[in-house]
Amino acid sequence: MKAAWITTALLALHSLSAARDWTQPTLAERAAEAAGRSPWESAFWIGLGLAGTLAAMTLLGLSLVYAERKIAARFQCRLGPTRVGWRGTLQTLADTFKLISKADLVPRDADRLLFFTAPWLVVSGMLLALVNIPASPLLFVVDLNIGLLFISAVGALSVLGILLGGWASNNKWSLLGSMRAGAQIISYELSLTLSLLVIVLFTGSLSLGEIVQSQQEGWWLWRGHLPAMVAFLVFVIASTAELNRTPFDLAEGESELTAGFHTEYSGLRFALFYLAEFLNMFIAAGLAATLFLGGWMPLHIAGLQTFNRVMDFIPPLVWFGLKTGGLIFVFMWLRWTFPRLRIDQLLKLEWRFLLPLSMVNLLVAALVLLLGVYGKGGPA
Amino acid sequence: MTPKTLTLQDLLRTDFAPGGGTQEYFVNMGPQHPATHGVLRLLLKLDGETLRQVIPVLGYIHRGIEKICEHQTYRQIVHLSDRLDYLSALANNWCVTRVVERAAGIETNERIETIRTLMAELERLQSHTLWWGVFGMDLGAFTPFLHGFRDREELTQIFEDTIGARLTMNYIQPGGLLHDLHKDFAPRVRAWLKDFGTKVDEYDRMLSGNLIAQKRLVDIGALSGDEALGLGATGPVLRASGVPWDLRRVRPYGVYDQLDFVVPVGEKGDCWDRYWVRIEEMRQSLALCETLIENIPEGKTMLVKPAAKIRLPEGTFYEELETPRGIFGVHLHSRGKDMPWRFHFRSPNLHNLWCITKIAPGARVADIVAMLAGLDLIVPDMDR
Amino acid sequence: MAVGHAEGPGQNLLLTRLEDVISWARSNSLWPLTFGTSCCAIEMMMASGASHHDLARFGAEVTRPSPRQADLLIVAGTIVKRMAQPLRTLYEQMPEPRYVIATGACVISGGPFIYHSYSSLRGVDDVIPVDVYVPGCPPRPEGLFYGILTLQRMIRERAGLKHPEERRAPVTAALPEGITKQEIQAEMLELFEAQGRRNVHEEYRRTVSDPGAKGAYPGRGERG
Amino acid sequence: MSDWLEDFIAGKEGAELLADDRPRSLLLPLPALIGSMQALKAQGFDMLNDHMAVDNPEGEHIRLLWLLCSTESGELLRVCCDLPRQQPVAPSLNALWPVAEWQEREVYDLFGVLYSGHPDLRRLFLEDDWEGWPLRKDYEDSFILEPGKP
Repeated sequence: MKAAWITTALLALHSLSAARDWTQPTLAERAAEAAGRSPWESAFWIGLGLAGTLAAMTLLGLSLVYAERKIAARFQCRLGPTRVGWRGTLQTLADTFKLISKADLVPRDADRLLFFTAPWLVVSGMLLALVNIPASPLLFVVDLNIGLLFISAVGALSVLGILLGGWASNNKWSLLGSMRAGAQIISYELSLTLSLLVIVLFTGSLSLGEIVQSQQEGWWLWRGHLPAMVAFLVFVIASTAELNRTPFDLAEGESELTAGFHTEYSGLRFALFYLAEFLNMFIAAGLAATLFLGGWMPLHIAGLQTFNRVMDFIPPLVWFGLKTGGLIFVFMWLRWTFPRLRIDQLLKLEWRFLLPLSMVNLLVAALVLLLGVYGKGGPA
Repeated sequence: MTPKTLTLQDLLRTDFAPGGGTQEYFVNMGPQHPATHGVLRLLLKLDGETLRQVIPVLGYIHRGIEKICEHQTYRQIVHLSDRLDYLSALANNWCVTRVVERAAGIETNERIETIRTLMAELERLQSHTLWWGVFGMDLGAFTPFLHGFRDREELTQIFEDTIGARLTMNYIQPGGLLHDLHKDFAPRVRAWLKDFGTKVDEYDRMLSGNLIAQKRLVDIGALSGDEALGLGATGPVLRASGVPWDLRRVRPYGVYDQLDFVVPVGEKGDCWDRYWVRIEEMRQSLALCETLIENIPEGKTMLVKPAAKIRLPEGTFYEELETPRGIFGVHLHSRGKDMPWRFHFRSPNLHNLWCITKIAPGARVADIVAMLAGLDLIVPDMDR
Repeated sequence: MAVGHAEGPGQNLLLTRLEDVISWARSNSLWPLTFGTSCCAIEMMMASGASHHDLARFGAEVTRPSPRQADLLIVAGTIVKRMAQPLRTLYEQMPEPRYVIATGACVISGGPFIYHSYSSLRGVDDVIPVDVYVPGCPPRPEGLFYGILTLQRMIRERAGLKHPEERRAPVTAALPEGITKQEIQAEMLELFEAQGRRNVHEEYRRTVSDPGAKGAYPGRGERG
Repeated sequence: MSDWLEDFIAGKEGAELLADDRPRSLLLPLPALIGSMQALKAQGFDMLNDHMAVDNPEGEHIRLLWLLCSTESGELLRVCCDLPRQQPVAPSLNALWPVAEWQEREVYDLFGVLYSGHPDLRRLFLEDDWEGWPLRKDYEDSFILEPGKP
């Protein structure tokens, strides 16, 4: 009986992973295709995409916050939440319910319209970026041909939200925090985009689906030689800064600015900021995994046929999860290890070091591309 | 002509900053702010992120201890001294005890003095571990906070074995000690000291060697030796500025005259020097404790009847000693009763606080947090 | 928070369920404000911060520096006249439902500063309403835990949605429902494991297996 | 040890050595205060360790005490000065030791001693509108609770 279950499960897994023709249509394409035949079918696909994204957002938010608290606890020789649910798994759910059911406070002198808009702006930017991330060939809401450009564009919406929130709160600490966040995010956006451009150069496409497929023969991290590695490092540093996480968490800087730009936010709106922070981390990690680590592609090592077969058997979603999870762990590791930079040091790091580095790196990448020395060896 | 008195309102004037043309503004840091470790309130005059002026506003925990002391017997005052600088409660107890013992002419024996010295050194370690943890947290690294507290907790339990209290000790009393040592005291302290030796190195690996931490500390808030003396700074703050002024060495009390230790002295007096001096003091205290725990002589631990009323002769008496934060002094003005006429504490934290008004202008908002952490202030001790 | 009354079994089952869920959520997610004035604050930090006690187990380690995001105000340390106004402001800045735990003798009655002081308040309940009092000078971290567990139970037992302003007389808490002593002991062992404190761990195991052991942890032996 | 201090007060009218030793105490008349302090600082007393006041209602004066410390010789010296209780005005030592600014604010706050030449004479601990000087012996406040009295 047991054996039968295991075989069925393995077969099911295999059928998921056996979707090896990588031209699977995305949900958006299915909807467009269906639109000609029946509007209902089209609506079904659109609804599925929306519901899927929202569900993923909630689930990811809950589990990431839980993971962060547990991981932090382990770094600090503690246990973390243990009481609510099995080993504290329902802790974040309780937090969410509590935050939603808190009283709705708006400071008297706040700019009400902006105060209400800010958290939704942050979340909607994050949501728009999330639909682009290819989690597996089957779980792909939309594959825009300008996917990368779109993600960096809507990612910038969160800056606007933070600036508005800090301004609308009518609190000096909030304002200081949001101004810091503005200066920081706008600066680091430059080297972030430049490091993305390296991969765009290599693949010749802005579509995330195509970028994943271009890595069939090897992850860009290895195939791209030095420029890709440098770009990966710059990407990780710059996205930590974009995420406002330690060592770049100046916008919130608990010990300096009480709670930074969201000092005056409570209840649901604070929960949205909190959610956006964690989902942005997922997006950054997912993007890094997609661009540099082959997305949902399994790990292949040239010459080891049996090994590669076994790797093929693991479903793409698991691969994507593993890679993204690893990067998220790195982000959390950084957060619970490093002290915080000062604002002038932070800007110096970007303008005097990272920006020149990534510019030179882009030129080197172009050179590598011209000479055609990339594309061989390494794990794929 | 009577001198003019001011109120806080008179100071709240902003201006356009010279050169830049931007307007200055005031921000309240505290009384509820995570960086001020309690209820210290700093009024910051800022130009953008640059500090122009710092106005400390005290009194949010002014409990009038000096007034209360005038109505307490000398034994009761010991327990009030716990609640000043609660992280150096034993040192405060000891200082009050010393001034009462000298005024009453009580001589103590070698065992009492050795245990007092040992306890004071252990408490210095305990206080510095807490400082290190909070220091890390102020710089934005949360993990050191928990590691510091982890090591502190162990020592707290050792204290609790003997003293029966975790924080407000009330252990060193006029005439001796409240209790003798617990029978597990020596083995537990030995085990802890052995363990803690590796922990100090861990602290170094975790925070001292961190590039970001060094960038945040080196050359921030430099204070020269003369300035520090003029501002009344004592303890690690003064020693970081290059003045080797340590009462344990200059005017030894307890059994410090029989002990061999180095007084760490900084060079520039910046935040890094203050950090380094304290880390080095931990190592020195560790060595001192290792020596002391092996050399506790036999003898009685209480030389006067605990219930006896202490009546002091008329006069003004003063004693001071070196707590983890600097010189703690006690003025006692007696009129021959069993309660003092006037009792005054010289607070090390109050004097160290004024350094912030000197070193902060021109720095950034983030720097003031590093400076406050480097000065290691305990607010109830300032306000009394 | 005008939610209809749900009285008696069978009536408005959905709302009753919702109330249960929300009380469960509120009781399990008490985020304290980082607020402390003196000695009790250190013991509070020992409880919330120190890995040895780990307030995170109850989901209350998310200390928020901003009152807007906090649910629980732990008044730790003496409150003097000058601090009364800021404290009241802090309390009013917290969104409902908000809870207050008064720790230590000073905030309960004035403690050692009750007589002859011209500035110490004699009990913080002159300024803000208090839900749970935790005595001690300062109370041990375990005492604070007891206070928090008591508060959790109070939240679960009262109809918070119907009457958010209602304050009830304190109730006493034993072990939390559904949790046995063995589970707590196992958790403590795991905690020591996480700290890498073998000696303490072994000592504790000895105590657990043989409660009568001499010099049993933590420091409950007779004085020498 | 004792010689320099006796020489020091020899030329000053009204100055006397007090009986308290450890630290040795010196009583100076108000007019000679600033000059003597300047001389003492020049002699190596580079640290103003503490400043306090003692109320003396029977003598109708408030005694101010300064504690000086020399980091070279390690010597402590207490300097005292009596002020009338009704209108206590003392010169500020702010120019000699910057820390005096705040120590004097504390004494002003608790005893109501005014300092001439002080740049920022505000209350240190209590609110600006507090009435009375709490550490004076005749301070009365209905807020104060005493044991045995309701």
